[in-house]
Amino acid sequence: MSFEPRIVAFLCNWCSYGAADMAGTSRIQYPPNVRVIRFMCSGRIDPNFVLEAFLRGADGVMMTGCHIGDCHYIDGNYKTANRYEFLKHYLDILGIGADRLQLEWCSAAEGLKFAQSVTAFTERIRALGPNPLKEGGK
Amino acid sequence: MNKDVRSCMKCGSCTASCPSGRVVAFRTRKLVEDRAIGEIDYDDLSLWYCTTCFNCMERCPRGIDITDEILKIREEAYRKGKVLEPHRAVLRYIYRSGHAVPINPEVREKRMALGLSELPPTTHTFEEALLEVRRIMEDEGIEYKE
Amino acid sequence: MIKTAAVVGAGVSGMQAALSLADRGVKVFLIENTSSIGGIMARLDKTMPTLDCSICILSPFMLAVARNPMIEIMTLCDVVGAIKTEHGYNLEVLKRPRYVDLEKCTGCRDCMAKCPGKVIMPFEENFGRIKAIRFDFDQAIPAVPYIDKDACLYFSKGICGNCVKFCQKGAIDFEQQEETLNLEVGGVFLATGSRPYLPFDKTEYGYGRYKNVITAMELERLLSASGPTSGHVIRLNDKKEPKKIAFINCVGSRDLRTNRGYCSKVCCMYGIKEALLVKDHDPEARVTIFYIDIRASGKGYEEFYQRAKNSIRFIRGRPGELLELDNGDLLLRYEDTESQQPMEEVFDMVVLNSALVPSEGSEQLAKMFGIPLNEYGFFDAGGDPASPISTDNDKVFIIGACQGPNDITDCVSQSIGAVAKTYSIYGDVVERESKELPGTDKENPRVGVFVCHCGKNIGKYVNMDEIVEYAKTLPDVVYVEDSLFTCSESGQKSIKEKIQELDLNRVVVAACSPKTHENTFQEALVEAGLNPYMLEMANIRNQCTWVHSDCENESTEKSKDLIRMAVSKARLLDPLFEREVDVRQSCVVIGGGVSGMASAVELSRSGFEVSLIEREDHLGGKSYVTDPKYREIAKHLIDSVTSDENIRLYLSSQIVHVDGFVGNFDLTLDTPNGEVNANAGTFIIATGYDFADPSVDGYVIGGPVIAEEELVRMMDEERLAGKDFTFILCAGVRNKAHPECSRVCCISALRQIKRIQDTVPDANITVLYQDIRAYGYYEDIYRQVSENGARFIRYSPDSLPSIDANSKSVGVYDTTSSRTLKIGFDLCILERGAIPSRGTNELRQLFKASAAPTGFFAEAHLKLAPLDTAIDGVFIAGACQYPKTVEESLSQAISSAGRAGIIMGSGKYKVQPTTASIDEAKCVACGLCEKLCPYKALKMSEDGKHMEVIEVSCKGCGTCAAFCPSNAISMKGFTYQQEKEKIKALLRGVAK
Amino acid sequence: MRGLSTKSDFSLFLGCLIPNRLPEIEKSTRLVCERLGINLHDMKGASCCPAPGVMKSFDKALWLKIAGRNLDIAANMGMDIITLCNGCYGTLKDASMELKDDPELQEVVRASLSTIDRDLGKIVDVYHFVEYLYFDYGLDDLSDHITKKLDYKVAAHYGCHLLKPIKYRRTKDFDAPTFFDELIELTGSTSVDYVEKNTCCGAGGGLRSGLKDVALDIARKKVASIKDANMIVTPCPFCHMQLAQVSNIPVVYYSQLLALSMGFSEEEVGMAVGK
Ligand SMILES: Cc1cc2nc3c(=O)[nH]c(=O)nc-3n(C[C@H](O)[C@H](O)[C@H](O)COP(=O)(O)OP(=O)(O)OC[C@H]3O[C@@H](n4cnc5c(N)ncnc54)[C@H](O)[C@@H]3O)c2cc1C
Ligand SMILES: Cc1cc2nc3c(=O)[nH]c(=O)nc-3n(C[C@H](O)[C@H](O)[C@H](O)COP(=O)(O)OP(=O)(O)OC[C@H]3O[C@@H](n4cnc5c(N)ncnc54)[C@H](O)[C@@H]3O)c2cc1C
Ligand code: SF4
Ligand code: SF4
Ligand code: SF4
Ligand code: SF4
Ligand code: SF4
Ligand code: SF4
Ligand code: SF4
Ligand code: SF4
Repeated sequence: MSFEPRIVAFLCNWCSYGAADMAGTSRIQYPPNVRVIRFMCSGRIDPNFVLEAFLRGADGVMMTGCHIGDCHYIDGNYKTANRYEFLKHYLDILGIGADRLQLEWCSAAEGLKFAQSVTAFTERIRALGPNPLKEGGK
Repeated sequence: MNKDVRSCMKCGSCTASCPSGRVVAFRTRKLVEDRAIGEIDYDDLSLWYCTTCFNCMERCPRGIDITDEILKIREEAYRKGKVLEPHRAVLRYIYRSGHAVPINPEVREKRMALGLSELPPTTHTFEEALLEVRRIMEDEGIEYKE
Repeated sequence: MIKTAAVVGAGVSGMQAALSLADRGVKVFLIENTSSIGGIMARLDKTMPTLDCSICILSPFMLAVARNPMIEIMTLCDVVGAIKTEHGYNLEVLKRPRYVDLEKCTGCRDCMAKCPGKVIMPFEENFGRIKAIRFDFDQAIPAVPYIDKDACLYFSKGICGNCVKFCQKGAIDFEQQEETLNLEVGGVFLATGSRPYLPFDKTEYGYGRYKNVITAMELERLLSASGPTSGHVIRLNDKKEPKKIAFINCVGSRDLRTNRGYCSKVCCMYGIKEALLVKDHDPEARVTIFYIDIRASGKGYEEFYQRAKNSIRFIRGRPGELLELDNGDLLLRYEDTESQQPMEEVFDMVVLNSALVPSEGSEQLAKMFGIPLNEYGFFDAGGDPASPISTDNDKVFIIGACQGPNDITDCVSQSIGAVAKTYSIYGDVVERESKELPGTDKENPRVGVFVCHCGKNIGKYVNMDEIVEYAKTLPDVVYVEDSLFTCSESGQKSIKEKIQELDLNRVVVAACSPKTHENTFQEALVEAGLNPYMLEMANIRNQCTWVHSDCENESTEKSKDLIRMAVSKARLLDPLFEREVDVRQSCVVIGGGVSGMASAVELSRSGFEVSLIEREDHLGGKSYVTDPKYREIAKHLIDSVTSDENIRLYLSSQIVHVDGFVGNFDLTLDTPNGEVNANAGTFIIATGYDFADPSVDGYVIGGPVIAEEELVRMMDEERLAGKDFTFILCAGVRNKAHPECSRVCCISALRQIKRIQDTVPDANITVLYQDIRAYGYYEDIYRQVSENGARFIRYSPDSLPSIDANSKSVGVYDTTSSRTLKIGFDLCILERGAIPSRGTNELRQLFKASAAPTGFFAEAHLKLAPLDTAIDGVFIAGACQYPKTVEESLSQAISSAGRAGIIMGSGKYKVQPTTASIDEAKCVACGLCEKLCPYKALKMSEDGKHMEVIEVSCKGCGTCAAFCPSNAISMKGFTYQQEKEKIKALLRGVAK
Repeated sequence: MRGLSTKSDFSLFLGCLIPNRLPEIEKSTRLVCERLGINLHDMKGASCCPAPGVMKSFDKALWLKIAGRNLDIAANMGMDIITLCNGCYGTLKDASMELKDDPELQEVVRASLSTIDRDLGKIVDVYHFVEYLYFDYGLDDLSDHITKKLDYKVAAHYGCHLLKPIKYRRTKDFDAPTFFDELIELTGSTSVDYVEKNTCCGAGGGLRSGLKDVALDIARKKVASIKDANMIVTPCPFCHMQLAQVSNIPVVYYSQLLALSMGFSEEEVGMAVGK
């Protein structure tokens, strides 16, 4: 069987979850590999959640939020952006690879952008192959 | 309804409804527009392509009595002496006989074969009636004595 | 003073008005003459321009009405008499029998299954027959069928009685009689809407004669999953899917031959919407729309139209006639006005975008309440743009589409405004007691899972049985149910019953988005005695079936995963409790144009303190560019504002800082006298628009080339000279830089043209346009000025007119005659479009409010919350949302004042309970979180040993929790444990 | 349906084409009217209506005056007019209505008629024969006279001026009228549908007289859409001639069809002669 990546996406309630809903209302198709977990703000994305996902075998993780300047909570997404840099670094150290983490800004009107990002990311992970931790775990 | 031709909104219902436009390059809407901007070409044969079916007029959403307007344009053309020869001939027939289509020997026979009078009880039968018709036409300034 | 109101007509307008009145503590009788509330919107498939599922967004709304204790729904009722009293009205209401007992019936439909009586369905008449005992549509409320006496065999022949036999609840009651009820009400709100016209008298299109000619309303029903064909578009004669479909615009509108000179305003757009939906159902289908002007007359509509051009063929030409061919195909005759050729083309199906006409009974109501009807038979508000819903009768208001065709957005914002106008009738707001939220047993989770088919939206794309069976295997799940529409009254009823019957204490709804439906289901939980936060939703529609419609297996697997995740979190849910904060009774209005001033005056009249902030040194905004009539209104408003003690005016001032939250905002103003600090309970933003720059289209203002305001000034000052005037529309907009339509400039141009024609009798006026967007009654002005001789020339955006100011002429390619014309002028008037007011972006960021792609302020929901921003307590009014006429601006301004008034009037605002909380034992008092919190919602305890949360300030973003090094912060509703459990559930079995 | 009218005496306006080209129409109409108890009285000295397509196009005043003269003949007889031709109907009906609506026009016409010692009299009503049969005589009364059920398949052609302008016509639905079909079906025949049923024959407006080829092209397009019919039935001699010229199946005037169903022979109604 071909490799079907498992992707976890953390979405903020206001913009990116809206975008994902919008992709739905616009019936924009994207690969079914992603599973969404909703938070109120991208600032809530605890690094532990990201690591937890990778440790449990996720092949890729997406973090998404409102565009910079549009955060519903003023600047939560700046913090997310900082954390993203830190996490990428950390994932490289762990041998998981920074490429498996992706940060995207999507406004609630950007259903198409959301779908395109998911599609592109899924393809990227497909190309990268399974999470090395999972392989090692076997 | 008789709204001014200038109220045309160029919707095209008239041209779309026209039986003539389907067989010749006659465009009702163009005639309306030309009329609205006062640029009628009286030499253009288009004037005479209308069958007066009234479709355009009954359908114009802006309430323009298009067919009536076309008749007015024709009248103007006629006043300018621009008229088709066969139409002039019809006038001549009416002047001469009171009928646009006068009787001929063949039909006289047919009438009799059917048991009808040889001539219909019209201007064909009554000479003074024909004179009345001529008088009316002459009063209008039309004489087709030849 | 009688604190009761009658709202007549229960469409979206009537429902919104009823809810707003109820919010103010007024008891409402919602009188509807059909068997269900909902109106037209309940019968639509999707709504433009967002393509939201109409019933999905309306359903929660209908339920809110049904659930509101202050609203009494009276279906199958007609107002038959009205006597004006000192306090309002005594109404006589005739209640027709339903023949089914509202209390006993469970809506199970057993009766319907066995009913042999059949009848043709209105709107669905071409598509089969329906039962004598029935619902008018699936999501009807009350969710109780009614018996159509004319079709019922018991009533006509005295036989049958199947329904009685099969109803297990004994709910059928043939003995019900007509009743006359008397109501004493303080005010009457007419919201009787409009009716889609059945175009039998447009005989050239053969409606009623040709099988495959249907109206847009009928197509809407065909497209709808709950319609007569379950969402299949088919032809009546052979049940085949039509592959080639034509839509004809303006059927019965803009048509003096049917005595309807007005434009129905919504049909251009609903036509495009339906065309896109047809393409969505069948990408092979080829769709053509025949139009005269595309009237994209609402927010986002122009963009919607432009997008549609990619897949829909648009032909400018109103077809002349349709002929039916032997196989049911239709020969359409039209002129393509852009090539001037008469054409014939065969289509499989033709859809008539027919007019909206006055509801039946309007005349009687008008007579009863002494309200004039306009020449087309709609209620006439009397033309005072300052109070667009008021009538001469101070106890009667008219709202929504009963004034004339309107889209949902406009209907809703008008209906909200109804409340603002009622202070004279009802006085101050009554405080409603807030309900205690029930608590819930934290131990022993018992989870109920409710999986929704959403008609076919979910059900068609997954293996529902497999999902249901799977859900049963999840831990602590004691009950699983699937239903066609979980949010329908019957769906919710079932949730409530099961909670009580099976003692459920956690509920998972696998359906659509929590963003739209969480509230709905939370309320169902509360009614069943459960804490509302014991709900978790799995979004298997928007984020699964809708986006993976071509892979049933994967969608099914994903749905199972999403449900497993939801159940895992649900098991750990805690009950949460709402709190209330006090609200300051003051509002800050930003922008002193007509909108801002109208809001301010309205609020002041209702007894609130208002601060009005204007960055210029004078009030009035753009009203100077418009008609004298509107300037009068502006002048009047300026007088009211400046003489009103309740209104504090800050001219030449701007907001530089905003802090706080609904009920308690703090702000800093930059004024000529230095910085001023103030506070407010609510905000209304009314900052208007700016003019687009016409030079992007190559037009240069100068010499004989002027902008419209200069023309207005010239006319005011009586120095208009010359005879030849050329108007160029869409200057600076509807181009790459600003693709949107400014919506008001066509109308404005028409008004100015009329004024010129009235004053310069021999004026030659030429108008260069793309589409004339004279929607609604503005079509009358369009017709008048063209009949008076204004010449309209349609140019293409691909070939803009070129102005030669020196020779005073403009060259233009006329698309409807394929001629290039050169037109001389004395004055060339540029109709500049509107773009967002400068500074909009900064203001937006100050409030953290979001923008539409065009840069105008975005509303919380385009259809149902058009006046709200995403920020609690901050509202928008007027042209800062999108270009509006003065009338529309005023209408919205009054409505926004109403919205703000509701919050302030009750003096209390509910705070969402999903805040941070701190485990004092774990906190090491590092202080990191305090620095990070954007709302300053954390402070160190007195003893300096741990952090504390200021709950009213906390917005629940969770930033602090994500950073706390000792995991001491827990987010209510999104705890670490809950989310981690979700991740675990998601990846269960993956690592191994 | 019972008829509205108790009138049974009419002045018969023959026009030009019927007496001078298609006398079989005159003959058959006289036959059926006699049987139906409709007394037709000759309008002695009547002229061309005058031809609307030509005269109305050029000189509306003259058109009205000559029409006014014809109306006066009927007024002197004290009887409303029945016409057998859509063109005559178009002229006399529209002229009478316009004159009734407009006193000034009346004056102009009266002044002109005074030079030939005529007036306008009391302006009479104008009926088309088939319209009279349907709306006034009534299908029920008419059916009492039908003795022979025909079973032709008929392509009905109404013609434009029987239906339009609608402000002067009794049926407002000019796109899908049914009265003529009902009259046809009364004879036992079936009125078959065809795509261009409601399309103009192309003859009117002087097009046939002026630009015959174009006119015939329009007629061809129309006739080509007729399938499954063994005759075309018309209420107008002008459409009649036009269609006959391009049709492979016989074109019959309504009176002829009606006469056959009343038991008259083909010879009597001139169908043999017409062939
Ligand atoms: C085919 C179609 C598609 C549309 N699509 C869209 C769209 O996509 N987006 C959009 O924004 N708008 C759309 N519209 C317009 C939209 O439907 C209306 O703007 C909106 O529904 C009007 O709401 P309303 O409450 O004012 O009136 P209605 O929905 O008409 O409600 C009026 C209610 O009053 C009741 N009533 C009438 N008379 C009486 C009486 N005498 N006594 C008691 N009750 C009475 C009626 O039964 C009805 O329930 C569409 C309209 C049509 C026809
Ligand atoms: C070309 C054109 C012609 C028009 N003609 C007509 C017409 O004929 N009929 C008609 O009905 N409507 C017409 N309109 C629309 C009409 O002008 C508007 O509906 C109306 O002016 C909108 O009022 P408003 O109060 O929302 O906005 P505005 O009138 O724009 O007022 C906004 C106010 O807010 C102030 N402001 C902006 N930003 C800030 C800030 N940050 N802080 C403080 N103050 C701020 C501005 O200075 C201004 O005073 C036309 C519009 C256009 C574009
Ligand atoms: S139908 Fe009327 S409005 Fe339309 S193009 Fe023709 S004349 Fe103009
Ligand atoms: S009346 Fe003349 S122009 Fe109008 S549709 Fe008929 S033929 Fe064409
Ligand atoms: S009694 Fe009437 S409503 Fe009941 S089942 Fe029979 S037909 Fe239907
Ligand atoms: S122009 Fe007006 S009436 Fe015509 S379809 Fe568009 S909205 Fe409807
Ligand atoms: S998914 Fe279910 S709950 Fe959601 S809108 Fe559709 S029917 Fe209602
Ligand atoms: S002039 Fe204004 S309202 Fe008219 S189409 Fe152009 S942008 Fe839209
Ligand atoms: S959740 Fe956000 S708003 Fe609340 S205290 Fe934490 S950081 Fe501040
Ligand atoms: S970050 Fe955590 S440990 Fe530090 S003060 Fe805040 S709650 Fe306490």
